[in-house]
Amino acid sequence: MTTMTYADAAKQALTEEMRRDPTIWALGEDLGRGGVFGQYQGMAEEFGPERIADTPISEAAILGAAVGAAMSGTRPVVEMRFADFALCAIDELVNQAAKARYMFGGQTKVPLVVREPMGMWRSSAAQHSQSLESWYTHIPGLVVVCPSTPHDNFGLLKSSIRCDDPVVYMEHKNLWALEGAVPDCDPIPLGVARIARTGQDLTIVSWSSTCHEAMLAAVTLEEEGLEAEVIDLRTLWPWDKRAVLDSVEKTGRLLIAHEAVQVGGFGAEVAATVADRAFSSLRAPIKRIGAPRVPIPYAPPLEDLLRVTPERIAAVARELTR
Amino acid sequence: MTTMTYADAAKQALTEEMRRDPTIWALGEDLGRGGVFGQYQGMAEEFGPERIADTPISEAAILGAAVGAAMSGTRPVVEMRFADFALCAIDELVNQAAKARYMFGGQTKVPLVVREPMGMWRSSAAQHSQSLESWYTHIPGLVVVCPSTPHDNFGLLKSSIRCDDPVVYMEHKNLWALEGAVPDCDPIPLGVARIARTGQDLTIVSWSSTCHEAMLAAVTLEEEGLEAEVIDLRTLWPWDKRAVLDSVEKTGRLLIAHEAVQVGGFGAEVAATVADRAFSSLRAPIKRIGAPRVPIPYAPPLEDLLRVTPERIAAVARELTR
Amino acid sequence: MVSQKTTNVDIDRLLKHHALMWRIRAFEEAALQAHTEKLVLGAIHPSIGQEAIAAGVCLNLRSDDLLTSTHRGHGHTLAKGADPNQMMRELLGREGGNSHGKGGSMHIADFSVGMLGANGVVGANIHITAGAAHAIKLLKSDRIVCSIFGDGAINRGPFLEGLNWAVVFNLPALFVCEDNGFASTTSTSSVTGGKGAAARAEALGIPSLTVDGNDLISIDEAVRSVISSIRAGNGPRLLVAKTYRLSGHTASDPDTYRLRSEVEKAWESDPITNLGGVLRRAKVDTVILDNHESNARIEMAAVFSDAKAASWPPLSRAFEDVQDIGDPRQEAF
Amino acid sequence: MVSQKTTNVDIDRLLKHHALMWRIRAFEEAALQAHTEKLVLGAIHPSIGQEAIAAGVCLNLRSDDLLTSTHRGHGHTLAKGADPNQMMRELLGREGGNSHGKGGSMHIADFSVGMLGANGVVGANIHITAGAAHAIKLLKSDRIVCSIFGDGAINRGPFLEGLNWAVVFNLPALFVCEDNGFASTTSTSSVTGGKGAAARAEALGIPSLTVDGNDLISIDEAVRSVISSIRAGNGPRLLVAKTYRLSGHTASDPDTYRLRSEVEKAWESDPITNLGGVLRRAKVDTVILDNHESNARIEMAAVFSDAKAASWPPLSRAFEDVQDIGDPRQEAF
Ligand SMILES: Cc1ncc(C[n+]2csc(CCOP(=O)(O)OP(=O)(O)O)c2C)c(N)n1
Ligand SMILES: Cc1ncc(C[n+]2csc(CCOP(=O)(O)OP(=O)(O)O)c2C)c(N)n1
Ligand SMILES: [Mg+2]
Ligand SMILES: [Mg+2]
Repeated sequence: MTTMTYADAAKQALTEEMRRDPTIWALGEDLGRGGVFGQYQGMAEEFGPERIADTPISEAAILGAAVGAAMSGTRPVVEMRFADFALCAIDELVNQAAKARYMFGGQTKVPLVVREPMGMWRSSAAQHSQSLESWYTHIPGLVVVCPSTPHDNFGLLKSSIRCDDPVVYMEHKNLWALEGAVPDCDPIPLGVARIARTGQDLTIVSWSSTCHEAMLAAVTLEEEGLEAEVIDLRTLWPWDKRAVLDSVEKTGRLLIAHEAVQVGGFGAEVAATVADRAFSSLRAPIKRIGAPRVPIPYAPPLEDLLRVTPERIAAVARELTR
Repeated sequence: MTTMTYADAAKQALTEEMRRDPTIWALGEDLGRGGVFGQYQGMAEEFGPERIADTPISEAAILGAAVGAAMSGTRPVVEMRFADFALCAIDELVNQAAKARYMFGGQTKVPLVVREPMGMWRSSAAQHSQSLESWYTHIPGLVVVCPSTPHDNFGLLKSSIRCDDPVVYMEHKNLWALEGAVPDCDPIPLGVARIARTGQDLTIVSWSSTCHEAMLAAVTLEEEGLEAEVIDLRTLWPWDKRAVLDSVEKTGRLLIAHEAVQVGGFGAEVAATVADRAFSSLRAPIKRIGAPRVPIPYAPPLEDLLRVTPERIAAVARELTR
Repeated sequence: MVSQKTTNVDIDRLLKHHALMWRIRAFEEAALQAHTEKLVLGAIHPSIGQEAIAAGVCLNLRSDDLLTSTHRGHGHTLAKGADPNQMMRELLGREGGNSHGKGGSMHIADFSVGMLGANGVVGANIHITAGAAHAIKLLKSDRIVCSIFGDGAINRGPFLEGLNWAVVFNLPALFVCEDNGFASTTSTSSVTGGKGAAARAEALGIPSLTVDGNDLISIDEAVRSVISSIRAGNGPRLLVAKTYRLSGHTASDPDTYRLRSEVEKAWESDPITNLGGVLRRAKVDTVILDNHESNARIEMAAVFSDAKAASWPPLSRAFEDVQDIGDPRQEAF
Repeated sequence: MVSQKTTNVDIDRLLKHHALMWRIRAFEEAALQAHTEKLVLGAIHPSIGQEAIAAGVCLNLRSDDLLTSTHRGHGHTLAKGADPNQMMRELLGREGGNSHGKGGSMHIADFSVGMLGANGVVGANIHITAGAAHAIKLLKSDRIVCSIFGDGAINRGPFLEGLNWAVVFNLPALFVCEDNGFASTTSTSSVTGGKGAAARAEALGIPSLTVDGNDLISIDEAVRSVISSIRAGNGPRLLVAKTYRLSGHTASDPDTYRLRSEVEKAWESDPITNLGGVLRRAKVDTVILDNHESNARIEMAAVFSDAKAASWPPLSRAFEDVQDIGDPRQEAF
């Protein structure tokens, strides 16, 4: 058990995995000098430039080459720098990585991890702030992971690296410096939610950075006598339907909070699933809180307006339980 | 009023608009010889190679150039050939076209139409069959249109061309040859659903090709004494919430059917919205029918297994109304 | 453009090529027939007229070398050693196909012979090639990876990004551009700036060689020398093979964008006829050459019958091989 | 590498350049100061050391010519004629910024002077340039479009696709590569195959010219001649300007990947000092030159104060200018 940052937890996980398995390698821009967020700091010194590979600014080639390398006996960990830049490599991710195993009838697998740092990060504006996790949940073949704590970033990255499927691994940029306990633990299984807090009165489902807002909201609500159950999905595909359905069967009320644009966000999938499978347990409308359908603005006050805050979550929770 | 195919209706609309406004031009691969589905047949003869422009196989440049051209006094109509190939141009569509107006504080607009022929088309396999309309609904700045009839393909394409926003215009490949009446009509407004059939017992929401399956299901259900209201959304952003909510308030039952993968599909957004805003009217769980989370296989019997058929729709409708 | 260099060539080697080219031709004809009979409903892109490239390139690859291809990949796959029975079953979407009928023509692949797949996205195989070569280098193997693509593909980003990648990491990759002058209905010269693939590759630091793609002997020699350089660790190479697509772009292409006279003229440089002529002039018994043709046709007729008779894949196949975690057999929705 | 060519040059013209370069320098320093004071919280990419390119290129553009830029776009925007007050307000996210504070540094744009935007995606402006030039051609205007990008951008697909596009359609486009040797912390020579931008453009059929990017006189001359060719309808051109980024990649870059001595040495070729030297040798009164510096600093100090004092954009701005159809002011969810 050690305390470390979210960034270091990932570095620790990757380092341990690379020591264990010589076929694992990381590739991306500026990794040799530690990566833009320092997530690879010192790794080139330990593993050398072949396994911590500096690439040209060629997102499409980075991801496309990773597909070929994953089909040929290695396990690439791809760094996309900002999730937004992965949009330069969508054919490679969606038409190639995700489909190769199926199109080729199981003749190959594509064991790669694509790290896509996501989300708002002060004044990064429209092309450096997006949360597009719901896109990947829609693509057969992809696994989608959104860790919210240092512990999860350690354990889920390990599982993602060991997974034989292409995994879209989305770390939230605002969490890099978050400190937390990381027990000496086994990999954390993909697809299992974390019940961050139990409660009887309503269920709040969230993931990534927004979990922390949900937890803050839950504290406020508790002071008002409302017990919220907070579920951190951690993995969006596969997602832990059982945990959510069980919770809603208990509380009868569901609120889903995420940073991404609400329209077409993964909250819709959670809501739709519950509106089908736990309909009879529902005692109130299902509520979602996400960003308005607006690109992320640069100016801090405008940016803040789009955020999902503990206050917004608590307000909707109150409405739900009224 | 004339009878024409879905493909010809679009050609007619584009032709009329190009005659009206000399700043409109179309660009894409093989357009000079009519386009791969014949949707541009004869147009190069009328408008010349400058306005029906043959391009290199450079999807990213096609879309990216259209952004620059749209910001500089012309109205490009971009042909992507297959929606799947637009995945080679996602940065251009999502980071550039959709965001330019906002990032630049309204200094510019990006009036372009991206035609993305979508959906299953016999044995086209995983890279030529996708329905990714839900992705675009999640992106602020984009308008998303999915016409299902020749009439709509005529009127909605006209409106899309006249629209000052980037429009993702998704024609279904299986509908090219569909014939139907096209009245001499004004453009059809974007964002207004078509009530394809009225009914009291349940609401079926759909769009694109699947509307036709829904209508067939409704005929079967009628024979069994069930009156389904079938709503063709036509535009997915903005979508006609009022039409759907009104219908569900009347019927109390909602089924959403679409060809796309169900997980993360736009059906989830419709379901989630109704589970919030029409909760008290609901008399049954909300049901969705979409494709399983599986790439599209090539072999006909496997491909058929993934389809949303009238039988599947009718079966779920029966279940809902039991 | 027929090669006259018959000195120093190994007749047995040429016979092998000749037989293989006929097998590819006969396979493509059977595939076209399957399309006519509506046994293949999706797109088929025949490589008729381009067989010398498939043969000349792939017969120089070791069986553990790797290969990626395009939409027009039947010939390459067969030449790399795939079983035509499995291939034809794949084209017909049947059980016993390389990919259980789940990929079809545009995704033909046989990993057991190092054929990592055709691709439905023009140019996408270039990156995959770079990555496979990267893996090979990391694993310190002496294999090489070959990527075949068309002249239309050189206008997509991967041509720059993937070739640059191969140079930067000094990878064992052989890039082959099948320059047939067309991309679907469009003459590539009308949409290609500069002098084409070779000049672009040179500018990226990749030595390149242009050969007559209808002259098996030239290709064979060029590929052999280029591969030995690549295998020696000298980094990537590009080969541009000038050729002509004698069939339509797809099986259903009315081919109205080319003059009939142009196509007829091109038949005079049919690569199989070319090589046959060389062999005849080298006094090879005509019966042997004719047998190549007839054996190939017999073989592929049997292949076609076998595929026709094969059953559909069981429906459960639809849900297999998607992924391990989040497997649709557990949760499809 | 200081140009000695002072004959035939128009001193007034050089003075204009000199003043502009100082204004850019002073603007960048104010922007860095704003970052230090935490008035700018996002990334800032200063162009210190590269001012000769901005000036030499943009002063040769007509005010109705168009320009696109990269993440490092302040200098280009200012040189194209944008108002520094509006720009600084934009950097500080204030009302009165060019984009009402919604874009910030990486999206700096002033359409009123033909500056169509910086871009947060490396290379993305190349396609936009090709398209703007395409529109200009369709509209039969005699304007031209200039695209400035870095040496890192030439490894992305748009360099190939966009430049090829410009050749194929014979467009009035000037591509300018600011070759400062680095892409963030990475030396571009380590990730670039072949001889770089000029060779690649030539291979695509675009004549190119390489100049010392720290020598304003060379750039000015090169750009002038190249633009007249482009405006005459001769198609696109590439200019490669060799330079050095004297500041860090961003305002918060510790810049540990370059030797201090290397950076210090590079300061000796500071383009402003270079041009100042030329002018001094041409007997221009030193006071005039010094005034350029002090005036620029005074101007930008005022610009900075103005921006600091400016109010935030009203919150309603967040919902404006997204789209007409499906406007979030009507439906945001
Ligand atoms: C990215 C992409 N764009 C367009 C297509 C449609 N398409 C399939 S084959 C083809 C022509 C390819 O030409 P070339 O690369 O020369 O290969 P050839 O067909 O001549 O063998 C096109 C445009 C595609 N498959 N992928
Ligand atoms: C597609 C993409 N990949 C990565 C980045 C991150 N990034 C921002 S600037 C930069 C370096 C660019 O180098 P260069 O093009 O030489 O321009 P310079 O910074 O030297 O002016 C990188 C990698 C990005 N913005 N876009
Ligand atoms: Mg070709
Ligand atoms: Mg640079």
